[in-house]
Amino acid sequence: MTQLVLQSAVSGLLVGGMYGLVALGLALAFGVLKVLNVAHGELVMLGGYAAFLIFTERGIDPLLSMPLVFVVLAFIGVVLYQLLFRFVVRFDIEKRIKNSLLISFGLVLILQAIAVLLFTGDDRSIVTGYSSAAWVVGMVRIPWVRLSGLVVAVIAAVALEWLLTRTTFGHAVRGTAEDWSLASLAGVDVRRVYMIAFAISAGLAGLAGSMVSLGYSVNPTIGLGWTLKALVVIVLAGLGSMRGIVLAGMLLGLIEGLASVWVGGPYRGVVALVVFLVVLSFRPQGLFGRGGAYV
Amino acid sequence: MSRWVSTMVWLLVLVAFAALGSITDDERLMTLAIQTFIFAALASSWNVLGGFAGQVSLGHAAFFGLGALITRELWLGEMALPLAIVIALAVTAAVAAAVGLPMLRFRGIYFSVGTLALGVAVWITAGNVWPGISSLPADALREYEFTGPYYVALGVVAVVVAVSMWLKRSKLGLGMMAVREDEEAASATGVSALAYKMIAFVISAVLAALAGAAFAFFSVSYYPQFPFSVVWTFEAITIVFVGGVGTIVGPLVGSVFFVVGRDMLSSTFPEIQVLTFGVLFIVVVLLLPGGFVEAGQRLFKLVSRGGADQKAKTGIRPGEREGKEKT
Amino acid sequence: MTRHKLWVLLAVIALIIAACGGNEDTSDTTGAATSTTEGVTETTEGATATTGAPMEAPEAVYFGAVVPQTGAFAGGGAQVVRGYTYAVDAINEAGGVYVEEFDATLPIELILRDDESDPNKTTSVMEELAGENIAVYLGGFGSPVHAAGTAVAEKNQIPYLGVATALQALHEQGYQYYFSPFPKSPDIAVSVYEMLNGLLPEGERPLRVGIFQETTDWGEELGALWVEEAANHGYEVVLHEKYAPGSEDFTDIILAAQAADVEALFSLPTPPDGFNIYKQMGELGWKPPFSLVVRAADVPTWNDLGDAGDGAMLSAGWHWALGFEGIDAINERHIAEEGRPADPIVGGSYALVQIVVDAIGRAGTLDHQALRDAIAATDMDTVVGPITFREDGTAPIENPLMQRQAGSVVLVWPVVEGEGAGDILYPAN
Amino acid sequence: MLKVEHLSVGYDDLQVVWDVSFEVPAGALVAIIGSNGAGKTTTLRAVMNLLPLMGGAITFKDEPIVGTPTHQIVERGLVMIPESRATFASLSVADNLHLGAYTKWARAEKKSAMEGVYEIFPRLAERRTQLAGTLSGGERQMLAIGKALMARPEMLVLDEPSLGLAPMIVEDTFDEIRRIRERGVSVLMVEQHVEMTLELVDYAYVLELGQIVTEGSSRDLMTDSRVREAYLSF
Repeated sequence: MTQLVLQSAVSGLLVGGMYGLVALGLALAFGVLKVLNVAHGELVMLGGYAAFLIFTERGIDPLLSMPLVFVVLAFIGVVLYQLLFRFVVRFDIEKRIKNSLLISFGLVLILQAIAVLLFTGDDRSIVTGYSSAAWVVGMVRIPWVRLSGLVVAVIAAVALEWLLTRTTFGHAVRGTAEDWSLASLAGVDVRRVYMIAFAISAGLAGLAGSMVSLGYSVNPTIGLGWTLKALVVIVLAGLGSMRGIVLAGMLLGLIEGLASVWVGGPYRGVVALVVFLVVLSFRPQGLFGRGGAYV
Repeated sequence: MSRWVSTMVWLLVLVAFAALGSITDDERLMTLAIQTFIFAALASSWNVLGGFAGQVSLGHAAFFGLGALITRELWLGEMALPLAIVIALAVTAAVAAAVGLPMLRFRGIYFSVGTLALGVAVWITAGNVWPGISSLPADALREYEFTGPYYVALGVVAVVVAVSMWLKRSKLGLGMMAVREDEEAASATGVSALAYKMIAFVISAVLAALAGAAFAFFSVSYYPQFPFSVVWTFEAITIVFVGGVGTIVGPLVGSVFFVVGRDMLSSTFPEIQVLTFGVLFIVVVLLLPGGFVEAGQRLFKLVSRGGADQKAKTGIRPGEREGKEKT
Repeated sequence: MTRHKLWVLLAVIALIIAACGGNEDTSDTTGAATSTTEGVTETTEGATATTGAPMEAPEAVYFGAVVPQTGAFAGGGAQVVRGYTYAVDAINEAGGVYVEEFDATLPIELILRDDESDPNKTTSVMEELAGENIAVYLGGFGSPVHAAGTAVAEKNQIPYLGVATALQALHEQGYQYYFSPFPKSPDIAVSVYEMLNGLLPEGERPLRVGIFQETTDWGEELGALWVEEAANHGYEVVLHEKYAPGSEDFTDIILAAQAADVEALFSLPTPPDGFNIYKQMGELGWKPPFSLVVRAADVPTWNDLGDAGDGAMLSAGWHWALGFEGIDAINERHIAEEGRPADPIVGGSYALVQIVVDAIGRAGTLDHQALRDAIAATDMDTVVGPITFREDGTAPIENPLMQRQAGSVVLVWPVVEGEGAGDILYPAN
Repeated sequence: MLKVEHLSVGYDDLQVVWDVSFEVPAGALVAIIGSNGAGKTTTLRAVMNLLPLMGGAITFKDEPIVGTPTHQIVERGLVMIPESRATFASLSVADNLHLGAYTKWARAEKKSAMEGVYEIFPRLAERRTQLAGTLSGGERQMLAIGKALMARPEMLVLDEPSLGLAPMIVEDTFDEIRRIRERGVSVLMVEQHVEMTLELVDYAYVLELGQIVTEGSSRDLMTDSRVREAYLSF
């Protein structure tokens, strides 16, 4: 029994790392542009297909092709920003959330339809030499493919943190996130910051996509599932804050893992959501956030 | 004078649709009409909470599903439809009151994500508890008639619109709009924000359950989990914002655009129907941030400015706005 | 304010009437005015739209096929479409089908619609097709879409033939218009034990059975039958785990199976769950010696799993190695177009078209009621073997079992000589 | 340096500023005085292109800047300190200053500019790593001015620098503005403290209900009867 509990907990943390990685991009887009991109899961899906194609056509392992996938998705992010979100950021904050919700809902339909036209509806997954390799620590097996998801998440979070705190561009991004008009008065080209931030957000979705196609599977309809998890994670971590996202993701994964042991498989999702609501009611600004309950 | 005229207009429309119900028995048209009514009722019910009281709920489908589930189970269990609907509404009201209190402690985006989490949890539970398909019995299927569901759906949308209109003009509605505009200011002037939000939450839930009941009576066969799906909430919100949030007519116009538009698209380009609908939808949102109603008003203002002399004849003040555009 | 409301509402009415004008031509309604009663009426009597029987022949016989081409069942749906297309092309090349009523040989035309693997889309698309003057409905892939479709077919009283669906419950609703010459849950449950007892000697059988049951109607039906038949064939169910379709992590049930030392694991996952379960099994380093993965393993992309998925048994209802008449032609075209012998579901869907064409020949008319009776009286040889229908629309048919061996699908049960058949790969781990 | 002619500005269909013209010669210290709601802030936001114009022309160093993106205006050396929330609360004092020197022109001498600011405002040096949100009102004003100086402006625009500050701190702030002007930076200041402002500036315009009612050198305005009644206590 203890092996089951330990293994479920570890597996929960690993999948939680993935939730964190997906949520990282969403948090950046929401934190900086105040845009809620419900189609973020679809960007993860496209990243998964990109990694899959690079693997099958060129034989490059997804862990190595990640930089390329990041660039490809970042480019898609720039295109989407110029076509759609450029207009949304002209509104004031409240209207931005409403309109970005609507527009990204339309985007979900479009990206899914394009994915079906390009890749058909089948499930695809990357199976590598080390797919079933795992570390055995005591009674617990830690599969490499799932561990790599967590490792990539942590590295991405640290890199983002370094970018935001140590570089001038990072200051501009954080300044824009807090008050875009003040940032423009400091000489920051807010439009460019928005575009680059959105591109990075899409790139992070690409990284998550690579890990999803390595550790799980990809088909045109997986987007919304990942978006919902990411949404829960960013609120759990405290809206607007770009710190503690991966930790909050791991916590959600841990709760789901343990829930599946005691409450049983069919309700693992439900328990995690209920626990999330309980946490939210005690700490409305989230675990790490500072902002007030009302954004 | 203008309230009497508008009530007459609404009755005229109701009678027109009632007559339409018996003239034609082209099944596809009846199906489209019924779907439009159900979406109009669902969108209007969301509008009560989202449009009037300004609380954007992403878990609205839970009440739509609940209304459908209870009505269907009781009605297929040989209970008379009206009784089944009344019980469904009562249970939904109780559940909404119980759930509303903790949920409404959250504000803004936290309320939205909180209700989303609740909606998904209810959706998963419904799928686990009622896995089997719910189909009408074989003989009832063979004698299936569209007129029954048509009138029920029409009745439902009429009730929902009537309640919305009554609410919007009542003191209760005023309190809700005060909360929407500025919650702190409203509670500062003695308006108990939580009370108004609770009332809006429960009324919105009960009206959604009513729309669910119409869906349960109309549908030939579906999985009970389906009406709980988050897609219904997204579509309802889409209809309200495309039509015009906070207005009475907005959700109605929005549902016609949504149902009729999607149907025409699926028959003209079936393969890329989802793609074209996504693109069309984004274009509408970008070009008409205030929705059709506001666009109509703006268009109307242009026309009326041209026809200033019109005013004398009709005695109706052109260019009066139907309430500001809201979040 | 009122005037502007008037504007908008007139637009609403205009739109409704425009929509009504849009599709007036499709069905000629001999509408009788139903009694107009105000308010809520239970059901009002009224003539349903009966299409008369005009003497001049239509250009073609239309088959309405509602098949998942997107979404979770798209993989299986593609095989169904291929089966229909091959059959329709073959018949049209041979001249088409003779319909005595019009004294003419008409080509068959397949009206294909995608229901996106969503049962609720299936119902709305089938309602649309009802107005397209189709002779029969042809089913898609998977039980949920059929469960929704049967009720619509019954309502519109148009014969509906199902393929790649084993849900027995659909045949216990008293439906007169639903026929499915495809193995059902009872056939699947029995055949797997008969195969194990038939192929493996006494002492070497995987007696410890584990079941991964998804919380769906078919999951419950087949899960219960597997438990019931285990006792009848001398097997012991040591694990019976339930899970909700669509979850990301299956560690808990995999470890429970390992802990219970399961030797034969039965599952019927909705894609992509099957894929994820066996992938995570590979990661956790455990694989049962015998795996029956109903539905999920039918699609070629299962091979992406490599050895984690190798050895999985399929219960896809057909295999080209069965050698029935007509299979060679299918295989020839399939190898030419797809580069591999016929996929398992292609045979089942091909047979549906054969049955309908035969019934039209015997009925001599396209009238739905007559066609239904003709289908019920079917007694013919098809690419899936001899087919007759029971009262409830099911067909007595043996459930063949195949196994994924090194990427290809090998027929293991019933034992048949010749190409494509072979011995069971046991133990698979 | 900065020339504004026939400026009209408003929000949607509500016009606030009607046909305002004023000028800030190079090296001058000019003020626009007026009571609350006179349209002072709206005018400044229009100059910095944070608000769309309804009409009028604006030139800075003889080049038109209407429609130029705000960050390019700053790049050209015209820097504004907004009325309230003039600092980034979520960033540390040091990061605020870093962000102040974001333009290429300013980034070249960021190091020396930083030391200069710390010299002028030693308190900021002490609180270097603290979040700006935790500073007192006065300290935040110092940081706002310091941040603006980091941009090495040729002209500084201040929107009610005295707002919400204790009188003693207002005097320090005004002294600092005088020192900035002495270093050759032209200054345009918008204020409600008419008396103190007139003592500080060379030339001033009086704005009422979105229109310039009178203008003149600070000495003339001090003696102008109307100004005395409306704004001065004696």
